[in-house]
Amino acid sequence: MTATEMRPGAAPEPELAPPRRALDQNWRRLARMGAVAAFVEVFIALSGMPVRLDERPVIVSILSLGYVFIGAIPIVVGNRIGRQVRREGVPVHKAGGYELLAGTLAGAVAAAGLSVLVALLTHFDIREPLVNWSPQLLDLLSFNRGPVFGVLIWLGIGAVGGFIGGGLRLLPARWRRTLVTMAATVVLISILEQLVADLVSGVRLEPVADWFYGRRGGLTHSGAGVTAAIAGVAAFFGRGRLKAARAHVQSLEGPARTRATSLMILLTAAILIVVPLLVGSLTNELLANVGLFVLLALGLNIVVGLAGILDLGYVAFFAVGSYTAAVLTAATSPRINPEFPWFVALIFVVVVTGLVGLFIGAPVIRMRGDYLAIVTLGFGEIIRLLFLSDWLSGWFGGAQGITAIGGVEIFGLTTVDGTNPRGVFYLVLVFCAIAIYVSWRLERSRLGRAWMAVREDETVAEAMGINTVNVKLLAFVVGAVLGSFSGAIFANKVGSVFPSSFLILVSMVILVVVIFGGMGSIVGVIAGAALLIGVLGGPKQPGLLAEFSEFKLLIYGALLVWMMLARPEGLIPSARRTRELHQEEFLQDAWLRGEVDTDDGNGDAQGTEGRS
Amino acid sequence: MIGKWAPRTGAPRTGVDKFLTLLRVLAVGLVLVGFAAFIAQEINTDNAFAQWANPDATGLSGAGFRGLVIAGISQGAMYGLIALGYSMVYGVLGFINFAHGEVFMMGAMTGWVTSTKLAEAGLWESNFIGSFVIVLFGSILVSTFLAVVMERVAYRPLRGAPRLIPLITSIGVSFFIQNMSIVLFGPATKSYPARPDWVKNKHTALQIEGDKIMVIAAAATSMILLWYLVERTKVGKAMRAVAEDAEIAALMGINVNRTIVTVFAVGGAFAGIAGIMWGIDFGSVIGHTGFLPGIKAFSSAVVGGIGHLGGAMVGGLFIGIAEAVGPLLILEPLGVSGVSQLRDAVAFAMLIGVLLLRPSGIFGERLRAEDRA
Amino acid sequence: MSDSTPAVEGATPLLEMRQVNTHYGAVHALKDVNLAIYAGEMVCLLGGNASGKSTTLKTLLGMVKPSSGQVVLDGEVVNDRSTAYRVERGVTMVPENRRLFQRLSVRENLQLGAYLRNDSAGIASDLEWVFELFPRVKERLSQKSGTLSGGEQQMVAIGRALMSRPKVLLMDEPSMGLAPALVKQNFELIEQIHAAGLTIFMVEQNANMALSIADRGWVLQTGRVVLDDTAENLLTHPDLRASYLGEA
Amino acid sequence: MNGSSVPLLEIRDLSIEFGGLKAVNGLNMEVNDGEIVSVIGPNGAGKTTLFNAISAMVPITSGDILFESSSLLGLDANQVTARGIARTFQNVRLFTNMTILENVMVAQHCRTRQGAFGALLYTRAFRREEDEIRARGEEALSFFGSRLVGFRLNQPASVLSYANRRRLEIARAMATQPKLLLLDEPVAGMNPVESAELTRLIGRLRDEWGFAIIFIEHDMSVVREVSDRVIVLNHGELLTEGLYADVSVDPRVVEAYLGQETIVEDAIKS
Repeated sequence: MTATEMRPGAAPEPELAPPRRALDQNWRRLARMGAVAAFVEVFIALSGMPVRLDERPVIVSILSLGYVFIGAIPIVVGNRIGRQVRREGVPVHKAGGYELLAGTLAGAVAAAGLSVLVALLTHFDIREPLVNWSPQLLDLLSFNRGPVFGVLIWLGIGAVGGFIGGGLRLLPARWRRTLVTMAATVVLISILEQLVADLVSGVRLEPVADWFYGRRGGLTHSGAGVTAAIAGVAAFFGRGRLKAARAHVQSLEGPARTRATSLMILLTAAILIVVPLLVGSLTNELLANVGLFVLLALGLNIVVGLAGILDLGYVAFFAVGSYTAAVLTAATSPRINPEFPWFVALIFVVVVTGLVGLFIGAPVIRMRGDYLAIVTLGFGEIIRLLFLSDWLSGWFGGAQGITAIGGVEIFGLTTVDGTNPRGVFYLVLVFCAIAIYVSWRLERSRLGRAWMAVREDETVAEAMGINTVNVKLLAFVVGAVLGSFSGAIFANKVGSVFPSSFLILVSMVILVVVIFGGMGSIVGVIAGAALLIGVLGGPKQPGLLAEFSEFKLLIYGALLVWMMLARPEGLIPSARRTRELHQEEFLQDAWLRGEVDTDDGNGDAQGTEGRS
Repeated sequence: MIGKWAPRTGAPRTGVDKFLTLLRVLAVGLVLVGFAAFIAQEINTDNAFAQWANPDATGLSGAGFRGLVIAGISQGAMYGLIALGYSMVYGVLGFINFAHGEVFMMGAMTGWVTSTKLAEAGLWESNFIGSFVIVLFGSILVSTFLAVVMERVAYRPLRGAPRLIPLITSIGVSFFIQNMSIVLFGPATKSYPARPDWVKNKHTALQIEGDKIMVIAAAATSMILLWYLVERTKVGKAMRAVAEDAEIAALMGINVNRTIVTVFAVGGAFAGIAGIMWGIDFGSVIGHTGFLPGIKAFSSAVVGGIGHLGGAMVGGLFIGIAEAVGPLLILEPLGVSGVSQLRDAVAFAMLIGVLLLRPSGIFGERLRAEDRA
Repeated sequence: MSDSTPAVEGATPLLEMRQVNTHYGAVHALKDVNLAIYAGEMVCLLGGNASGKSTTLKTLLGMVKPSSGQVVLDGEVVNDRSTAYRVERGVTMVPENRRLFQRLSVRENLQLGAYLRNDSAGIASDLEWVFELFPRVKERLSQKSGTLSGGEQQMVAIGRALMSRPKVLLMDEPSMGLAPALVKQNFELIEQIHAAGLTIFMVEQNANMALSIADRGWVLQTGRVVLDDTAENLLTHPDLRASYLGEA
Repeated sequence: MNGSSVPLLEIRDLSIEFGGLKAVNGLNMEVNDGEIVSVIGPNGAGKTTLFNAISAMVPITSGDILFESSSLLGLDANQVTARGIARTFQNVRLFTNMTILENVMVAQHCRTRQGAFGALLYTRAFRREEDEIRARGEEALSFFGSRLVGFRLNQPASVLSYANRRRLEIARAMATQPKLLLLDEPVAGMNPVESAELTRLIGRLRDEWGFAIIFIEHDMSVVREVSDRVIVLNHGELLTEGLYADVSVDPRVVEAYLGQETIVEDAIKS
């Protein structure tokens, strides 16, 4: 039903035209793509990413993450260049010499950027202002064998990479997928090292982990081989089954469908409950952080994804939640310190955030989308500045914040605080479950439909009897309250709150998470948070790739732009979003299946009668 | 849409409206009481009203006040220069180009590179005017180029996409450029070489610093050039036509893409000028420099009435003066301590206040046909 | 190729579509469309909503690129040429709903029509011609065009198109959403400028009205030309009468 | 006019200005229960502005609009709809990414009560109301025959043909359970076959659903066919009103709006 399913591979393979002649290249396109890729290569090299990531091996002594980045680009370009647009009535050519030649050339041009860089690095020194214009970069790029070797080897690597990329198009789809999956899995398993190793050790299999991963990180040769082999076999034989299983579940109706869904939910819940028991505190800390962001993202998702209100100051509610919890539970709070138990404080958190949400929401909710964005951003900043100010420092401690906040006491059974990340994770998990339930139920209600209508056309929604101000305000407040939960847990987990934890940056990161995952899609938002926060890290929290910390915001920015250009509906989109963003494709899809009305004249009657 | 903004005749409104009316009254009241307290304290710090409002207030000397206003004007002129870019792009494409603040930052960054290089060569001290011209051109070049590339790579493919898509994209672009400058140039603060004395000294009867005079002069010149370009040239007519209806403009034989590129280029050039002014006035730049001024400049564009070029400049001056004077004029007399920390908060509060009282800005918006519908 | 006889035997068409296919993304909007418009003709393209009428116009004007086939303007293949180039070579359009630049004055609207021209003498004389055709426009010159009445706007829209001194004028749904008197007046205007020597290609839903003044016509259905005949024959064609003229 | 003492809708001395331009000027009119009134007039005569004013989408300058004897002034658009006035738009504005069923379900917002808590607790009342909303939605859709129901229910409105979009828009307005229906050029862009069918449906809307209807139309065959009364606007003022037969030969109407030819054509057709 979605555009994804229309992509090649899913649709029945169309009849192929004979391959194009190798020399009939679209030279301008080739030069342009090659040049852009070359520019990207040079940029990546000068950003310092390769040097920094060279310390992180993917496969021991063979490949480091630094090279993965600059080495993957020729392959990607080599593959992209051979892409053909599929359109009704236009022939698709079989891949052949054209793709190989185009790939090789484009790859070579891409990597030639690095060759040029090597030459320049040898002859000029502009370390001021470009901080990464360094001998280390030269050594890395020339493999310590001198500039001439460096210039030539990159041309070679580029050509080979491009050849491989182009060559992938010649392979049957099944083999192509298998190869790509193998490569991707090896990199992924290597990136997930901390998690995997911790998990394996948790089930008392430390020797396996030692055998799998090298002492200073990275997969061992045997580890990489085994991973690749398993991935390959799974991809080669498994994909069809997976698809069939999914199709089967989707074809179920009524109680059977409900049963399948509940089973999936139970299974996921079981995994989420068991995994923290197996892994160590470092990984649990990571999981807890991811959980906090999932909670924030779910809250923002209601505001942005369901009601279509682009709130750039969402961090304000995170901050208000944190500070309210801190003031009410901490003995050290400057002005009032009732030292409520956390759960009692939570009631106040909900009330206070709800009121703040109303207070901020009321003036902004009638504004146009983009004004609203900027004004909410302003409010977010104002709230942080107020917490920071000397004026209110008597209440909130100014820049010193509030420290020594106790943990969350759970009905006298146990106390959850920062020293017990597993407990924090479970606590977050409970609140995430609440947030998911709330989003899921509300979306499928009268209110959810009203949000959808407001998102599509506010004027018409108003004319159809929807009090747009009220329903938008409600979305704003519900989102605010969910965000404040995250804040309240955050305060008692970290044990202290400072204004510097609530920069606008946090809002932006949550927004990226929501959009990357897929606006309006609960699963997407969770996946987005897990991937981005878990792997790259949050605004201040390290992820699995701690080496990335200085580049993560750069990557967030690039990902956001790329996502908007290539896949605006996000990683795991909601069906409706896809529709909104790909209306034409959707129409075409429906048309192919004969579901579109084509009544000009009396066609309509045929259209319906043919079906009913 | 009109019905959302303009009040209909007849009184009863919803709860939200009553609340908004209350907010409006409160906002105006706060400003008035603060102002009254300020005047009371100016007359005599011991009078009862001043004592009630803030016993600790010290009042403000005439010279101090003038200094603040002038600083505000020069700051506002920079906001105004940046705001022109926001306003022009909004007028033509209908979205906030969030990344415009970063174009400004890259202008300042380029200025740092060229000015330090010139200082190393000894030219900065010996021939400041000449060096300044070189630096200015360098920044204009880089900012213009960056703005044009941005349009080509990130925004052109999104023409006709739902409204929020290009806005979100521009947030991504902003993130990217900001951090790009950090990874390329390093995270440290970049200091401009020292300015010659006449730039630091005060001139004329009004006792204005040289750099402030430069900023104000640059802004005024830019405004005149821009007005001429938009109102008097063929390119300007093309811009106005594209702003109103791009499809029909194309039908007239106007090259829409080129016109839009021109809009970005002109906006970028102004941001570059603002960047240099910033660098010379404040003497340093870092990767985050662009963010807050960018947001405030956008606020200025909104306050002035988006799409209205004169409005952008007036809005910039308004925000600049408000954030310079507002804390001492209104907040301190009311008994708020540490007011200078709340500068940014005042700027944003002004934006919110103006939008509450006059949702289409001081001069009213000029939007594309489809936005007005 | 065509049942209907062109106005001039053996002449080359002024504007022509040869086997044109146009896609929007994957949507196939025009399928093997052949059209030929000869100098001095008044021809019309009929079709319901979403039949590909506006796509045809956009393809002719270069606002969308055909994926195959040729668009020929005055003997030259203009597939890869910009809209501006085609306008300069003598084709322009009066858009549906007029779409004047509402904030600009009538004078500026007319000037924009001549945006690509540099011969100020020629522009001035064409301006006089427009005033001659529509004396009402002259009275409104400095008024913002958004404040004009519907009929006056229609005149300015046509005048604006004439200012580029076109050889062939495309009209997109000239009767759409207009009051009956205006529709009538509008078609009179079209006949008037046709009489002044302009070739006109009209896209219409109002088949009765269009065929009453056109020489020839085509009928488009889901992107394909299904009928191609003289106006008289089309008016009496049973399929057309059934589906467009409301007679069973 | 069915002789009931109080008109359903009464417009008193209504004026609307946009920046000094008078779109509607001192207009008086009324519409009774169960009446079908058409509004005609040249472009720019203020017809759509009148609709926008009734449905509270533009601010009015002076005058009053009474619905069931109480004023609509000061109400938001949604409150007007809640009072029982629904409308369609000249250039069809559907929620194109919502399904056809959702389009008619969402229109019942102001007739239903369940809020966030009902949805969260999944109460019995909530489920009952959802079922009712759905049933009423399907009822409105089935008014148009088989076109909008069946397998179409769960398809997005964007796949509909133009004529069906117009139909869905009317169904959506019906779903708000109005007393008065405002249709803005309901047959614009339809071919004669379709518009003849829709004309019959407009009659049935009054007879079977009991709506009073005001519609704007340029197609005189529709106006002639179904309207009880015709109101002619020109330059924002009431030019004349009355039966179609009388209005259509009124020389002022002919001059300002119809044009000589139309009458002749009309005569030939009928």
